[in-house]
Amino acid sequence: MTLQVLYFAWLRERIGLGRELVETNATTIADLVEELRAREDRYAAAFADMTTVRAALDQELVPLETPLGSAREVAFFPPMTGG
Amino acid sequence: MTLQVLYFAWLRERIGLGRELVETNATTIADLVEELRAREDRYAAAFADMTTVRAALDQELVPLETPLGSAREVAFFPPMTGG
Amino acid sequence: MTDFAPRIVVTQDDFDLGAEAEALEAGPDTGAVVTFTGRVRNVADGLHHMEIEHYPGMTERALTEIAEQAAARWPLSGITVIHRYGALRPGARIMMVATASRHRDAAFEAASFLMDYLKSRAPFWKKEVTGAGADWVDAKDSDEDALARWSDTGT
Amino acid sequence: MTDFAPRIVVTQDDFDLGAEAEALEAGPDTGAVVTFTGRVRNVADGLHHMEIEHYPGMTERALTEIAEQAAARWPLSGITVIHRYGALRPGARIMMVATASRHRDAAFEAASFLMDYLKSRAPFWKKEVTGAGADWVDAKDSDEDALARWSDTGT
Repeated sequence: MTLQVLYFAWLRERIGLGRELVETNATTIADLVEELRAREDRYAAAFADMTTVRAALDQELVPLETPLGSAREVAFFPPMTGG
Repeated sequence: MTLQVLYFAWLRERIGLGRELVETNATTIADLVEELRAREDRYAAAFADMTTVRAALDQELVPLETPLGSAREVAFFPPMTGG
Repeated sequence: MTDFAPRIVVTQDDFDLGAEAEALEAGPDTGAVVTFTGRVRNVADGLHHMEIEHYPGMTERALTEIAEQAAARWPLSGITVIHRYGALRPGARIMMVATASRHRDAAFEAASFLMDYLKSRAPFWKKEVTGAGADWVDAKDSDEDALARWSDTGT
Repeated sequence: MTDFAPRIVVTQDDFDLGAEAEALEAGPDTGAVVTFTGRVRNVADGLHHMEIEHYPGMTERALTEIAEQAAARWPLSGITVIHRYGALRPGARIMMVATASRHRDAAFEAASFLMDYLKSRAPFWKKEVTGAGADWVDAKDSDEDALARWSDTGT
């Protein structure tokens, strides 16, 4: 399937782009991370420490083990620091 | 001694004045209340239920048993309802 | 204990919340400003106005003392307390408190503390005037009880 | 659950706290309005500006969901949440929340709840830009911990 994948804050900076279309057969967000990591060093660097990475599926904050299901948008970002 | 005595809210309304000079030999605020009560019905009415009366000595909230000492100003009022 | 003087105002006039908050925001280390505004609600049987009486002299002393307690207890960079008296129509602002701090929790807690103490320890009395007459507002036990939550952490 | 829509604004522009609070005061049964304003503090090594990034679309959803949780939990008559993004200089306002209620405790608690959830659950990220470079602000464990206090009283 084709997913819109978004990156924010230092994940965006390390990967070097804010969004991209990804063709994947991953079943969970964590699987997708593995696929991205295997692609290029910049992804491996961005996803080096997953304790500092959060994910949203179709704009809803979810755990990394969440199945992708029929989602169209996955986002990766560090813990939020608003307010 | 001569005390400035002030009344607020419904105490002021029942007694019919906001302040007066009182000549007294009372040693505590409670003694002063007894003297005032004995004076006239309007004082007796104002001081009928002391659970709803608070007092300040020289503008400091204090218990009714407090000695008058060298205070110059005593105030009587219901529990506060500001804010 | 503190490097600022609390701003205490007892007045018949309305106030400008935005300007008051902005004044507290000034200073390099203020990250958080909390304000509370109290307003005359309409009562069931049609309030004409609220009459607020106070004890000139003691009012300013009591408010200053409460502000100083808050300043001793939380790391604040500013405190403002404004309370009106006289006749106030439904919808009118009655009072405000505002606190400034580096920390949001300090600003929130101090503002809540100021309100709790102001309610039961500052010499103001409210009277509701309706078409049916005038009644002094009774103090609520819950307002007195609210003070208890501040006593266990010591001052 | 509620008879009002929360006002949620995500913007590059500054806001007018006084006007926002006044809008919330309207309505016959609002007795209490609490506001919180967050502002860019200067940091030790001289902050040039703070850069705030957000996730358009998700931001508005997350803020609306947080506001709806607050409205379901406390008897409120209004909620406003405004958060800015982009480059903000020291002293600039970053965001505000405001709550209106009959009851002061509800207004205080709901505003505090909104802040705690906004800090850790709304997709904003802050970067501090100084003469020495640029650093993303780390999330604080204490911000995540702050959510725990709201979980025992249920929604």
